[in-house]
Amino acid sequence: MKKAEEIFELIKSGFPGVTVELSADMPTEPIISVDPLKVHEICKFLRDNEDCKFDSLMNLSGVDDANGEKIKEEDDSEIIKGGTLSVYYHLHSMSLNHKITLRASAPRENPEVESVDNVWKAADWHEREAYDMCGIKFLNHYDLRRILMPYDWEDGSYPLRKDYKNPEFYNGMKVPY
Amino acid sequence: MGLLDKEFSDGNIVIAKTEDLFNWARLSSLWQLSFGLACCAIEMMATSASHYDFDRFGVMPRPTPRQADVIIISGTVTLKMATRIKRLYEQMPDPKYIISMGSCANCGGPYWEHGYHVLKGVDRIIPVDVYVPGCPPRPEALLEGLLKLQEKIKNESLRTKTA
Amino acid sequence: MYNFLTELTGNEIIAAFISAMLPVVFIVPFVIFGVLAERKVSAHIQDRLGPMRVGYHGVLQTVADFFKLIQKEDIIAEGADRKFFNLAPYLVFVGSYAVYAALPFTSTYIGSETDIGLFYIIAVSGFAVAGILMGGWASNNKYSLYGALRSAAQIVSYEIPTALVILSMVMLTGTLSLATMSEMQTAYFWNWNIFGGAEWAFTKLLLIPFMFIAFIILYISTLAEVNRLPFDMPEAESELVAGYSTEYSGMKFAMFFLAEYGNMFAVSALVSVIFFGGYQSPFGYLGNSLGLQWLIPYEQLFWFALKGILFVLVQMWLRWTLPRVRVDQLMTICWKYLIPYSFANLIIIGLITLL
Amino acid sequence: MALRTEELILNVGPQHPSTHGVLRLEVELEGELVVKVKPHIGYLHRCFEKHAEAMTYPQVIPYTDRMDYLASMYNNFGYVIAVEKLMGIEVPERVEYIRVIMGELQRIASHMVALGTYGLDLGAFTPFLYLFRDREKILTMFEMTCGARLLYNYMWVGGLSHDLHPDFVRLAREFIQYFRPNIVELNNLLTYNKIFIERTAHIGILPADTAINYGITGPMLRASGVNWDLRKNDTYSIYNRFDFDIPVGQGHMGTVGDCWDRYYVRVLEMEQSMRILEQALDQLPEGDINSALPKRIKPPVGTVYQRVENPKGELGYFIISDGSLNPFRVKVRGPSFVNLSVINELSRGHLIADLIAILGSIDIVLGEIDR
Repeated sequence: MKKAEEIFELIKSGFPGVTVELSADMPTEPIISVDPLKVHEICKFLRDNEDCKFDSLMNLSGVDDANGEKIKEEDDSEIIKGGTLSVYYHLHSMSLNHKITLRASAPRENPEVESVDNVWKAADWHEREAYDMCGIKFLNHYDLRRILMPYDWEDGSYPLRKDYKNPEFYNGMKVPY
Repeated sequence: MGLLDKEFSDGNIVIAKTEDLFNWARLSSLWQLSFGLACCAIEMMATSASHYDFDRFGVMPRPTPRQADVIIISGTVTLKMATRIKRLYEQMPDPKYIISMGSCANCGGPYWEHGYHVLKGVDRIIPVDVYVPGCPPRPEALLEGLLKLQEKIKNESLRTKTA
Repeated sequence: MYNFLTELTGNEIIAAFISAMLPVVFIVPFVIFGVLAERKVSAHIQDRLGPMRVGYHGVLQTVADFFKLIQKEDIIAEGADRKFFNLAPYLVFVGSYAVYAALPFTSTYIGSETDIGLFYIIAVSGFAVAGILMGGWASNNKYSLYGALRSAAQIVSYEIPTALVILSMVMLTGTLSLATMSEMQTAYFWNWNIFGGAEWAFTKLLLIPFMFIAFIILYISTLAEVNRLPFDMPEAESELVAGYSTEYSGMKFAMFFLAEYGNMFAVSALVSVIFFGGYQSPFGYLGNSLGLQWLIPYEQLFWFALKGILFVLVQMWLRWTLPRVRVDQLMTICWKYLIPYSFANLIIIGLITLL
Repeated sequence: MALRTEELILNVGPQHPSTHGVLRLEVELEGELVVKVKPHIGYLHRCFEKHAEAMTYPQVIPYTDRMDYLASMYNNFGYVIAVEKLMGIEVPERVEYIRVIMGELQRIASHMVALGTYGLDLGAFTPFLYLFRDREKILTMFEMTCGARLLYNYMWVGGLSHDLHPDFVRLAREFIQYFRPNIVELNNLLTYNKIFIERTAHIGILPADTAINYGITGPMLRASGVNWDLRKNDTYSIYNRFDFDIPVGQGHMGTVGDCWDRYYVRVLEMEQSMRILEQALDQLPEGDINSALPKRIKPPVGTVYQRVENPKGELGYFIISDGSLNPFRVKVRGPSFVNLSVINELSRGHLIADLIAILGSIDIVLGEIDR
């Protein structure tokens, strides 16, 4: 059983030169921010380290932070430029019974995050979902396809982005009510 | 759909009686396609189960569309599924009927506004005979829908085209 | 029957035609009853009522089903092989219908008084396999193909224990004719083959246990031959949608249905003829005691139908109680258990009859 | 031309009698042997997460119902305690007890459907109808309490929509009395049936380490021999007050972690749920259920990940709040979604009939896989 602060120290000492941050001011759970291109290494370390033993990935969520510049379009809709997309990892150790939340934020224009699906198999479908919904590209994922939306859904159209615009028609079927 | 290509201009007693027999046969033996989509499918299963017993009305589940007479669209039709439902409908032999069960199949239900992947009503792709409202409809409501469908079939005629 | 009709009409063709059509008079009402019974039996097993709205307690349900099925559009998929696709249901039906030619319904009515009735039945029931295989292949549907192949493997395998059991019974009775076999088990139920046959000797007591084994083997293998659960591999609903009949609609599907129920009765009747005296009454005839000779054939028909239907009901009971076996387990049951046991049984019965 | 062989590709679903909804499996077959299974999901993707962003916190609750529609109560449960945790609300004792009662009844109802349809997948039709008959009794109790049979919208943030019906406690006790012998009947009819055992034992064995790596939870993980139940190991609500056991797979009929174990764990769990129910009914305090209902639900900025033991496994809600009336992001970790991802691993090398048995033993609900 380790606290988030201790795990944070472990990561910091294990990966010198990699940006990691701890935001402990959250009301319910502290979050460790990590570099999106070092996620794989850090996760592997967290899984294999004797003091951490994070053997299961509870959840992996893609989030549109919507912290960029909001630009009004002519038809009164908004698009967002800049800012970040984030991936949240909720890890849990069954043997030591402790939890930790990681966050990897990547720039919105080129959201690339390392895949962790060979650390935890559970990440496979979650990552595909994050790709499908938010358009986050997971590097080294063996099979990064859409999972929930149809395979022929419009490229670059990710429903859970905050500036998502619904298409008028799909395959000849009217989409809006 | 008219059952024959040519209309009978004046109905005589033979046609009327044959018609009654055939309508009776169709309405008493509606085999449903055993096909569930979402929450309503559970209520559909409950309707087929012992307590409500669809079999009383001669409704028997058939797994293949080739042998089914009625397809109950029980749940939300998504865009990904819509083409498949259309295909299933086309695979069924005439005469065939459709019961749209639940708000989602009727009009998109609770997903009408933000459902970017939900078809707002199955009648956008296939013709519906009976709409059963509810989210989900109680089994009694589905039975009522079936009775309404039987009523509709009873009034079908060889003499005039109905659709 | 055929000879009688030839004398009556003086024309062989008419006589053949009439005697060929007679089983229809039995099969169609039986199927109508059988399908309804299946639904009613299943319903009451499952704590519900079954068809209730069509006629009194749903008695007209199957009639309605039939009239509906003849109205249905006849779909032949574009990729299907039309000739074979159309032929298959009829072939399957012929397979089950032809069996009725050799079944002795009463002592006076038998379609064809052939001496090799048992042999004929085993041979002719193979028709159904050809039909199912043809239908499955011609449908050009993967599920149908799987169903058809499973069915072929299953029916061909289970013919062997059936044949072995029948062989041992032939050794015991010394006849291949079903009519003679029924005739030998006359008078009272202790003369039935299941109780060691009509001959009063100490061998009768020895035979009884082996007769029961033979009966169970025969019943299981006939169950598999007519594709009933727990051996309904070819149409296994949860795996293969509807198996070989997946692509069939309307009347052609009804033919499969008719064949299935026709077959159910045929094999039940076969079991009852071989082991349970066929048309023989278990305790003497009313016609004999009342001195009304004309009554006896009707009584015999009653007993024949009753025994057949009883076994059909057991088939239904099993169907709604048991889960389905897997296809390799099906083969295991046949090749590793039924066939060795029936061989051993054959030898033992042979030895006992020698005594 | 030389003869050659190739794998046959069979499409199972989206309309197939035993895919439990609209799942599509692309199965590569070599004869009847399964070489590879490729699941395609999303045929019931109803955009839950988009709706959650557009709705206020209480408005999201009805949408959670519609995810795992066999365990709606439990979906409500997870969501409301996540929001309560974010806002720091303490709910009254009576509310906690009622939530547990409803949750456990829902667990029994959900397992009934799981076991019944599993029998159906293996060709046994009758147990399915028996279990549905008994399930009606639970639905009647739910209906008495909140007016709905399937989708309840019963648990609210800080309270409940209605108090219990005066007859509820009596009916619940009667149900336990009634249902206990029916489990024995089910066992005799299906569980210990020789054919059923032959079909399920040694089939689809899931080793514990694979299960953990895949994130498998719930009865499936327990069947693999891992003693893990969030009600005990990461306790929430008032589950720590009750005395109950966690059934784990022991390989009675075959190997630990096979289909039979997965099935049997669910049978045993129904019994444990009834034990919890009995205790909760005995201890049920009086009180006002609405005393903690907040006037306005506007949680502070922050994130919360709350997980509960849904009948199918770990149901997690990850909520990001930006301090407004609507959630900024709600991500649901559905147990069936994760559990299904292991199907290729489980069914490789088995027969196609086993694939159906394995799929049934996972107990999926498409509403929650696709959301």
